[in-house]
Amino acid sequence: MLGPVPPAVVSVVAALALWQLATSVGPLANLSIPSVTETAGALVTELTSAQFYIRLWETIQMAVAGFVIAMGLAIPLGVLIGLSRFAWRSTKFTFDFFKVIPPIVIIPIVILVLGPTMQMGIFLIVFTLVFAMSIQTGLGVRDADAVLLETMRCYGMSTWKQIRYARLPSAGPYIAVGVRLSASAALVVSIVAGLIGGAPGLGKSILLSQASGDDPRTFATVFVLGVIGIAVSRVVIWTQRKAIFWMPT
Amino acid sequence: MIMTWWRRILIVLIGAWIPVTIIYAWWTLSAESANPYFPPLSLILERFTELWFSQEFVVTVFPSLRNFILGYALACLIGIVLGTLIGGSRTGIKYAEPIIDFVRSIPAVATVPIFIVIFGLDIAMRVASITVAATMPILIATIQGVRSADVVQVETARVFHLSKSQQLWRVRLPGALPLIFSGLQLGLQIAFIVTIASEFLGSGFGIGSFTLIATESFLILDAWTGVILMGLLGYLINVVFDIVERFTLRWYYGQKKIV
Amino acid sequence: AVAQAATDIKVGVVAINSTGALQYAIDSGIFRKNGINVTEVVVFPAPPPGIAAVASGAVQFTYTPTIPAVNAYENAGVDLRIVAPADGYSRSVLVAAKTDPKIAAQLDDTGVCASPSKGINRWRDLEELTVAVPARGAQAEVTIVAAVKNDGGDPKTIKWTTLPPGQAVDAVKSGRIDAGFTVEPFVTECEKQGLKTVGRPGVEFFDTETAIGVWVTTAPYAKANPKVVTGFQKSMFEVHQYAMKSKANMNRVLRASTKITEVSPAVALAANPPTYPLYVTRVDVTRPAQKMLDLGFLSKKADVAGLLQKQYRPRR
Amino acid sequence: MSIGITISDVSMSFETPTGTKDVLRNVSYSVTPGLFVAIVGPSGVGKTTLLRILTGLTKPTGGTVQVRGSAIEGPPDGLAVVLQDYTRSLMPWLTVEKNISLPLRKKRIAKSELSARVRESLAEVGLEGTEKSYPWQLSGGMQQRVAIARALATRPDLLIMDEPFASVDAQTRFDLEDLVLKVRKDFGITTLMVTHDIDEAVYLSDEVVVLYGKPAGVREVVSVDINFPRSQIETRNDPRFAELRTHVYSLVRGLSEPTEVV
Amino acid sequence: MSIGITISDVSMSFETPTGTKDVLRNVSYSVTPGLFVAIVGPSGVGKTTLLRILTGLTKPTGGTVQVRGSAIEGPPDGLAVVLQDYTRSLMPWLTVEKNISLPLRKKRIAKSELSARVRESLAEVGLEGTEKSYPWQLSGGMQQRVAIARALATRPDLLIMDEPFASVDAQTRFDLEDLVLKVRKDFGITTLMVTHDIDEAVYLSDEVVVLYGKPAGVREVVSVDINFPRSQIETRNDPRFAELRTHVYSLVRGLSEPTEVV
Ligand SMILES: Nc1ncnc2c1ncn2[C@@H]1O[C@H](COP(=O)(O)OP(=O)(O)OP(=O)(O)O)[C@@H](O)[C@H]1O
Ligand SMILES: Nc1ncnc2c1ncn2[C@@H]1O[C@H](COP(=O)(O)OP(=O)(O)OP(=O)(O)O)[C@@H](O)[C@H]1O
Ligand SMILES: [Mg+2]
Ligand SMILES: [Mg+2]
Repeated sequence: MLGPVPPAVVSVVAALALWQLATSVGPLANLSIPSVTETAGALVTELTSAQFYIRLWETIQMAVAGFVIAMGLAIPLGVLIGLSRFAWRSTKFTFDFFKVIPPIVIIPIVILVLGPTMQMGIFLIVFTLVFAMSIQTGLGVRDADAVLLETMRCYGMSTWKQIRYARLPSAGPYIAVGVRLSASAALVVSIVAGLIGGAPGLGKSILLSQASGDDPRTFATVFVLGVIGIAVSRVVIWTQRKAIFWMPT
Repeated sequence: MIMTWWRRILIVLIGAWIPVTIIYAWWTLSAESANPYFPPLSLILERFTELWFSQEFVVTVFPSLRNFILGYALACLIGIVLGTLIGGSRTGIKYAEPIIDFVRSIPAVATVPIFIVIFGLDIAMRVASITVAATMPILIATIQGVRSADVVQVETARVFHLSKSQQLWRVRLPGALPLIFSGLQLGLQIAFIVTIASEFLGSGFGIGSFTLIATESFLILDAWTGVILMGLLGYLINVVFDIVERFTLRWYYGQKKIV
Repeated sequence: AVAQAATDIKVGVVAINSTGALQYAIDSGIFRKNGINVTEVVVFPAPPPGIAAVASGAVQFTYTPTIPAVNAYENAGVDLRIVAPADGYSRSVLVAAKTDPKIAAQLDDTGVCASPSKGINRWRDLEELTVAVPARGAQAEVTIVAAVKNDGGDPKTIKWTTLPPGQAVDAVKSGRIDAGFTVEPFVTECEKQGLKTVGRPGVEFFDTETAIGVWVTTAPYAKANPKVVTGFQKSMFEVHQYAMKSKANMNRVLRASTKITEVSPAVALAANPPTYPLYVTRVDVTRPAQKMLDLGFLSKKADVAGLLQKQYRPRR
Repeated sequence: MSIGITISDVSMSFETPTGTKDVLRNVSYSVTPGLFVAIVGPSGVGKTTLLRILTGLTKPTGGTVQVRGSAIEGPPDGLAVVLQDYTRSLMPWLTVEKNISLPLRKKRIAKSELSARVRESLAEVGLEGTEKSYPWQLSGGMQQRVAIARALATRPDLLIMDEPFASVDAQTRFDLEDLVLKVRKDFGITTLMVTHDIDEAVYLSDEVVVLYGKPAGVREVVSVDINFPRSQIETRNDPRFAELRTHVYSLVRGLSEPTEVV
Repeated sequence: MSIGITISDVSMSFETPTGTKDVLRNVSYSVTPGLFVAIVGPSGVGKTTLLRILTGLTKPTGGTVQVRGSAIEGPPDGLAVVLQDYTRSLMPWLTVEKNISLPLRKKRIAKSELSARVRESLAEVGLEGTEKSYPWQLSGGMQQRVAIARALATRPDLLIMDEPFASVDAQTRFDLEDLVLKVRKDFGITTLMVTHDIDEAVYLSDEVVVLYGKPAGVREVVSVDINFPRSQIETRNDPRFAELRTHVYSLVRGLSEPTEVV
């Protein structure tokens, strides 16, 4: 017996069909944009090369390290600026200023200091994520239920306990949104670091395939990124469901 | 709360101490710099006044700002409307989420060729890429917010026979607004970044294009002024955003402060 | 050979097949023999980040065409030193190519692709049209401007836009731009798609220069590590000599290039083989600089003499 | 107009990590259209659970509920409710006025009539002049009264209230009780109300349903045979009233055995 | 041990879009240490606002509050509260047990003693066996009792409760009243409690503070001169009890003028 088809599969298949249609008869036909079948061929080639896995591993390392460092900085910082008006106001200008500076713009500067290395990629990821994520966490921390907080204050509970038992759980949905976006942003920035700054990883594959006009290979790599993106989101959502179990749905 | 004049000044002072410290440190550390990539801040500022306190400012900033506003406004609309619709239906979420996650994980550099083919190299392409990128955080925050609506509020709406769409637009959506605004804020950042990045391809207008050309022609001072201008613009855009947010969410802030 | 401790270096490149020489020198032990151990070849998408990397010491040598090197040296004051040639033209062929497009096609792997329906037949037809280059103010733009000017057109009226070479053909085909700068294999692709190659701007631009692409390092590094610089120069000299000696040698070098570019060997061998000069001469630097000044890409007269490091010449 | 409800053999249990928790077992009861029914029982017995089943918000794990003669599928038409968790049932982003008019929107009432009705129902619960306030600017009791005003403003056929007067003072409570009685008389609404105040239950209702036990069942349905209209002073001084309240009280405490009192 | 509170000339007003809303004006009153004080008044008069000022959560716009002889800066040590909005005062992500033990943690109580105390206080409010439940799995009245259990488990010096028995049935209410009296007797806690039930106010307290007016002031402080220990049956049958409750009731309604009843 066939089980029910998971919606994710249905959606992906539908999207692929649309793509194939667009590149065979639709608006993308007769251009260098490859079709699904061409891409699939290139994907098979990629998947059978050791190089691909080395780069994939580099990308994942870079993205994970950047993501973890960024979250490790941003969440405590976000709690701080969410708790203290002084901290919030102090950092407002600085954060708003830095968070809109695109990673691509500062790549030449970062290369200068860190070189075209994995560290550079990690730095770029941290730089891109940390400000926005701090603000996001701060907003979540402010969202804690006032009655709950007042109760805790009445019982003389320490600030730490208020954070641990009221602020963080309430910030849950905010952090979840931030984490989901950050996780895929980390992936994207790690690619950009390779594509523009010469950092290792799958970005280099895209750089090379673009330079040599190997579009199916470009798309195959992009496809892999998309699939990783789905996987990452699944993990984040799953974790979030476990963590926000009390929300009766 | 009535804002007395000294309170206002105090708030400005609090907001200023970190930037002032950074600028001071930068100024002193770079004063003697011989590194061509890190010129003295004094030179950068000199160049900044020269470049941007002129008509050049309008000519350069206007195209960027126009694209940004168009793209972001579209993203807000699409993100909130689509997010509410998707968030309001369990099956909607299941089918839409993989696609959203897939699209989000693709670097714009890879999708731009497709955009160029579809939209050309003019405003349409730029606005489209801004919209697509900035819609994602708004969409996700809206879905999350609409989905985690207060159970009692939704039940109230149900027993009073608000239609499904009323439940969605009048109860779930407003309740989700605080979270949606956080998504809008993230979207704002992304929209601005993509505004800049989209100028790296195509016609030589806008602040991103200016900065890129400067970098590629090794006009390092110009590039630095471009980066500073971006930051300042980003900040100003955020100020406007904050005002809108304060107004829309006054019930929320009132409730948080007082209860 | 005397066993000596090799110095570790990293080298920056862009993904073009002329970097095969570097890779071949690594693989065949030429570097090792000259006391150098290349630990990593870093691929940059364009010369400017490579120059930034060399300026910071993240890599010790990097590939760049002469034009960005002059830009960096003049505009930003990056204290670069051109140590060795990377690719270029043979002078006699260059002269022949000026009149014969067939020869030009074999010499120069860049081209400007345009739609024939737009009535673009020669350089000055580009006036007032939209033309794409990979980066503003860099090699492609400078050379196209020179070509248009030479042809009696006014390059100031051109509307520039930036697109990677790989996307220019599609953009021309779909009518989004009127013409675009591309490199092989897209020049071939351009013609395959029924589009027209207006010309080879490199051939137009360079007259007697023989080195177009060069290897650079920074002055402080060159000063502190004369032995390494000499070793590098010597290695490149040897591999260039080797590559130019025979077709078979060249093919070996091209095969090595696929390690960097990751294209299939068949594709690499099908392309026009690069020309590898042995030295960078003064005119290789001063002429482009002068033209850049004339065309308005530099604001003051360039003093580029200092840019050129003393070249390696084997003792007879 | 008014609605009859038939509850047949309704059971409800919750799955908890420590096992299944049976809350209601085989509850059967028929609500005659137009009657005022009070539901009483110890805290945690299952009153709210039963009400939620009647509003169609929760599906029982066993048994059926019929409203207007057909099985319940969701909140029946013409229903208005006051939930126990009243603070959370008001929308914090809407003013009091807008909160009350929210369920009225779809009824296609003219703008002027709408605001008149909002003002009127606010006045009935003693909250004149709070139209423009937000719920969180009001005291607990005031919020509860807004929830009551919202329910009444819809002119329901079926009114279900879960401890609607828990947070108001004695005087206001008396006023609200009389308001509910008046509304019920004027419009013939079927009314179900959970209350902890047994005097109140007897004072207001035609029948008092006593829930008791774990899992809970209907211990007894006490008919309140005191004539309408009732009055706070006279009715409460009626000896029959005293008799009934004593009886209900002992039922709730689980002291006396259910008996037919009629 | 027990705490005295001096309220001097406290005023409170809120800024609203429609203007300033004066809620309290010149409230002065001294709470003698160890006394049980009930605060009564019509819905929306300002009882919760006054309690919030006493807990140090809100700063009054005028006047001062002294606790243990020094001006209040925030919630005083040894305070325990049951807020009016009890559902929102429990942490939905913690079990009942954890909710109760959270404020105890810092008191360095041994693990075993801790869980014993949690179990004990749950038993006192009649919630044995709910340790592992989450608040949202409990009925309204049960949640309110969890909040009470949490307050009692801390063995406070000062207990402030805002309508703590609003959602429980009559029998449980009596039990809880007696529980509060017992705890107060055993530990000599100063207790302030807002209630709408005037019988309850009189039954429990040494003094009943009646708030009245817009803006509200202390209309009268009624001393309850009935001896402790009190009993649900005897005390409530005491003629003095009837006298007092009638007096307080008419004060709350704004009918009788304040008089010295002692
Ligand atoms: N944040 C606020 N903004 C404006 N007005 C407020 C605010 N909080 C309370 N009030 C007003 O203060 C008055 C007193 O409120 P409070 O909650 O103290 O009443 P209460 O006596 O506890 O009433 P109840 O018995 O109904 O709980 C009310 O009229 C209320 O509208
Ligand atoms: N979601 C749930 N999961 C597990 N148990 C639940 C859930 N909801 C309610 N219960 C249990 O069902 C029983 C009845 O709850 P209900 O709210 O109906 O009581 P109630 O009679 O309204 O009490 P109260 O007068 O205190 O409001 C309680 O024991 C409660 O613990
Ligand atoms: Mg209940
Ligand atoms: Mg109150």
